[in-house]
Amino acid sequence: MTTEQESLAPPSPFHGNVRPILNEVMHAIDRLLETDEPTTIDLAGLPFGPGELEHLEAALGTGELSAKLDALGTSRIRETAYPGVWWLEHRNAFDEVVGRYLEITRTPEILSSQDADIIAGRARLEDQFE
Amino acid sequence: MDLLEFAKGPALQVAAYILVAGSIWRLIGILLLKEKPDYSEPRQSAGLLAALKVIYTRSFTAAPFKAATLYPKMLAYVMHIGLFATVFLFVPHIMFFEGFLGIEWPGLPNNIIYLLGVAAVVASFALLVRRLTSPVLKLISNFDDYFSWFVTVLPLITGLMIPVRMGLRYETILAIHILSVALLMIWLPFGKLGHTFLVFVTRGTTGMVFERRGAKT
Amino acid sequence: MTTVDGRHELDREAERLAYKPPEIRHDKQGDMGSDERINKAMHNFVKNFNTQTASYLDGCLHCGMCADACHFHVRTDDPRYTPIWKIELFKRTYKRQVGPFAFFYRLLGLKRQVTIEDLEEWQHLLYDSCTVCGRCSLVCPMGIDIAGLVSMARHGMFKAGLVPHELHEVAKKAAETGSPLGITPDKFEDRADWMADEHDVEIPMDVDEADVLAVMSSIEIQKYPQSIAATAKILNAAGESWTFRTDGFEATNFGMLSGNPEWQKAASLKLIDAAVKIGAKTLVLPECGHAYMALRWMGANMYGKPLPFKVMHISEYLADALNTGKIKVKKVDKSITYHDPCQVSRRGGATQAARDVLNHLTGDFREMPLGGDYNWCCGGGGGVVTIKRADPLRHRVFKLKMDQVEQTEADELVSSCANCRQSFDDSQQHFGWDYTMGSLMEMVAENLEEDGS
Amino acid sequence: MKRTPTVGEVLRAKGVSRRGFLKYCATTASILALPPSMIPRIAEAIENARRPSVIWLSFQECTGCTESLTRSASPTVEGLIFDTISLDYHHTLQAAAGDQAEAARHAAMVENDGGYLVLVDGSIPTGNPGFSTIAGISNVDMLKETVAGAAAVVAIGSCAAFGGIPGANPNPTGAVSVMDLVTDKPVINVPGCPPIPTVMTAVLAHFLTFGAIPDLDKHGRPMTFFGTTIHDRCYRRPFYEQGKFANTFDDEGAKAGWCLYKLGCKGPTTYNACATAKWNSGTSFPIEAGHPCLGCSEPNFWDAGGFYEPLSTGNFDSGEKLAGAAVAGVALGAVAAAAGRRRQAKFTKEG
Repeated sequence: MTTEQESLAPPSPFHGNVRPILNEVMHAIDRLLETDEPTTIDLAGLPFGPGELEHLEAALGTGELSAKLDALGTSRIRETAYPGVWWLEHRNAFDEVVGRYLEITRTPEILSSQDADIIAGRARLEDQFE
Repeated sequence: MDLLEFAKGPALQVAAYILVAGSIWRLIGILLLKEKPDYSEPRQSAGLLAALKVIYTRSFTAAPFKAATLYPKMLAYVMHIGLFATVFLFVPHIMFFEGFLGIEWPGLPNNIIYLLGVAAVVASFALLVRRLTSPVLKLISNFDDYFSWFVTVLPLITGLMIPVRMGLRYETILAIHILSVALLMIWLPFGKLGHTFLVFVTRGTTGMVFERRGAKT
Repeated sequence: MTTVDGRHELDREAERLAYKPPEIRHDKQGDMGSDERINKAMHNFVKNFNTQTASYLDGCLHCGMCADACHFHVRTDDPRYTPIWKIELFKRTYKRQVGPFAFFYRLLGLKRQVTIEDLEEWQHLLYDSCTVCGRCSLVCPMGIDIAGLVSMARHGMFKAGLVPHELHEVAKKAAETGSPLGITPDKFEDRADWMADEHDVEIPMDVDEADVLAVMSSIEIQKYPQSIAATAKILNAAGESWTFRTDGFEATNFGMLSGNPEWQKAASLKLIDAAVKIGAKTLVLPECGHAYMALRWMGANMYGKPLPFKVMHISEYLADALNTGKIKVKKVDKSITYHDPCQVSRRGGATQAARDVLNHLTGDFREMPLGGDYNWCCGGGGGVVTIKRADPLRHRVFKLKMDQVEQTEADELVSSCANCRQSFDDSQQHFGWDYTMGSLMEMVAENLEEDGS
Repeated sequence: MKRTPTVGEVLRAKGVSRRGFLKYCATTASILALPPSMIPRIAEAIENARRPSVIWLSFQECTGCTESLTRSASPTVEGLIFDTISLDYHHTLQAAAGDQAEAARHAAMVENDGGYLVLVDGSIPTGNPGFSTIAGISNVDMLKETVAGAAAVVAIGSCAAFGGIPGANPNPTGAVSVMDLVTDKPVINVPGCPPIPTVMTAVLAHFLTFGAIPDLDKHGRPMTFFGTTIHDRCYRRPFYEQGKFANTFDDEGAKAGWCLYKLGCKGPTTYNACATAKWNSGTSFPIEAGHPCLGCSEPNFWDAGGFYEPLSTGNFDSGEKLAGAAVAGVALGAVAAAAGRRRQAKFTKEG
């Protein structure tokens, strides 16, 4: 089924919804450079046909940095071949994808350590001295 | 019953009855009037073939009149071709016809239909402007002309609103579209839109009478 | 029927043969009240509605394109001259009285009753500004024969006593004396004798049995009497067994033009009876357009059965005689253009005949732009030429014709219709125009090769 | 009345980090179809929200809705929402039975009077109260009693929202929907057969996050999920516009994944989020699997024409009535012509 459909899909990376999304990414990069404003695109809200998401992922490629987050299931945060364009994929404990985002930013917020966690961590560290 | 069900069901059905009954009523009402025989010696035989010939040839303007009638004729062509295409070559419409005719035929891509539909609407408005501004048309026009224009353009516009939506819900606008078509079907037999079928009678008659004389048709 | 009588005398000075302009116009005949006139008009409109007319009257789209074909509208831009508007009252009566939805039209009052003011206004539209030339019938995208409807609408106008003064007088005289110009059988015989002497040609009159019955129009007898001689020359040269008849010589049909079916029928039957009486195989109509429509296409229907003889327009006869070699003509060394009489060419179907004749006569036949079936009318057909008050309009319309003729730059202008010819003569005088309308038949007669047969 | 812990407290107690919480908020925003820029507000709201009490009533239903909701095994992010609500009564899921179960329901009603949510799946028979009872109480009575002190009612699934299969023609039990019976409380309809699990949880998340019911359409459905049609968001839409249609289920068009309009797809008139939210953990949705949309989230979808009839098919009777109309036309025409002729004859006589 899938192989059949893939063979029918046009080879262009600009297939279906991929083209307008890449266009939006380009505009988001401009915004980031000009006004420092980050953009998040929620891929869950977009209608994808079979194989289109894979086309998008392939079209964006893989960049220098990737990270894995373990909180309520794993999350993968990966810079694409286009610096400043990040691919975020949240999974639940059952390893099902619960969210996919494209973030156009210098560093995705979720990579930063959060104050609440820092404070909790420091408390744990302090406990070590007792 | 919601509006769409009403439109697709009783409204369309009653409209179809009126369309069929009204059209036949008008045709029979004309055809059963007295018919006087023509005893003159024909110059040439002219039967059904002559009728068919003129039904075809009058679709085109004779060369001497082309310049004078170019503008309204072009608009009329665009309007009629647009109407024909939107009614009979739009795939959902073909599905509709197939629903009760049992046969289907190839359609055109929707984008082309939309284009032709928009062109038909534009042409219709241009024709209306002409009717409202030309001294000749202002004089000879009556309620029928304006109402027939309205009921013809309405389904075109409501149909074109379906892909655009204009803030209305699909089934609402679809229902309005179908109701506007029902209105067209109800009015068609009675006003000048009857030319849909009368054109064959008038052109055919002239074809037979004048071909018989060997005169210009 | 009429309140005017005996005040009409021939205007022998005018370029067209007609009566002198009436001092007081009587464009209403009879002493009917308005309601009676309305009823008469309506009743006699209604008689005409049959399947053909009904489909026409039901089929109009109000597209207005007929206006672009009508010389009266083209030259004046007056929207009232839109052909379909001219039959508005006729159409309205149809919808109210006979159409498939007449019941509702009456019940709901959808079509206004015709008023006397309407009828008076439409007299101008149905008579003064329509020559029944049928150009509009060719442009109509629905194929409606508007000109035919105008002729029928005139029936109602006539019965309502609403015919323009002069046209009514002419028609009445035709009904009473057998000729619109009051030419009695004796007078016709006199003029034929005169022409026989003048042109040294044998003119058979009142022969009991003949193959061909030739007839004339009063316009020719009175104004172009040489036509009588020309007709005789040609028929003699062709070796026909032929005759004129004093009991059936008048080809014009003013009953038809004015809108009185009874008079139309009487005039046609006179010719038919004469032809039947002598056992004619062919009736040759003179150079007259409406005579062709009246007898060739409507005669049998007046007779109530097919005619036992052929009806030919003189141009058709000439074409046939020349093509078969019955007669021969010398070529004239002149360029010639031809004005098509509407009722013979466009509406009669004999367009080609005149061209055949002209190609025998000259090597330089010049078709007018829009010549043939789309020809502009002379402006005087359908009885219009008789109506004095229509003169300014008719002259205005004639401009189109002048342009058309002038563009050919031909040496000679001919036609095959005496009515067109007098209309041309009159307009020529009005404008001081160079072209004089000639007769196709006379041109053939003048150039016959005597020993060629 | 004991103080219920806030959601933030619950999550922290479970050892969820702030990063995890942000991830949870991002997912909630995604579920609610809110823009990512709303995440900080959501985070703040959820942090301080208190667990609402939820009573789930099941009437004439097939348990498909519950199956759909529980399809995603716990602990999932959606599952967390159920950790953050207090599901006090659900006779399929709860351990208690009989009197104990009913006692739990009454306790929750008393304790959270005016503040609890009632979720209903299944339609309610009105023909005879004996058609469906729980613990000897008829469905109508239980609904009325339970709803009396509720903040809002959520009708889960097409049966509860619109009557569904039990309410389809000929409707032997006289089944009606929740909104037919509950007129004095806000009713949120989450139709579908079954509804999309994330949509169900999103409605709860919205209530939880904003303490109010979401914007509803004319059928009482949250606009966020039922605001656009399947057709509007369908990845096969371009084929519709190009006029490329599957004519049968096994032709080339079907294999190429062309539009299913001709095979009866109700996508254009169906408002639901299937095309984007998708099913089975985002795997696909019916059209992606090659089957036309049945329109299950629309009122009376069982009775709204055949599943495989194209949408634009008119609901015509047989041709017999049309033939009758034609005969009537002939008769009317003949009468009209006869009347016309009679008038002509009369006028001819009168001259």
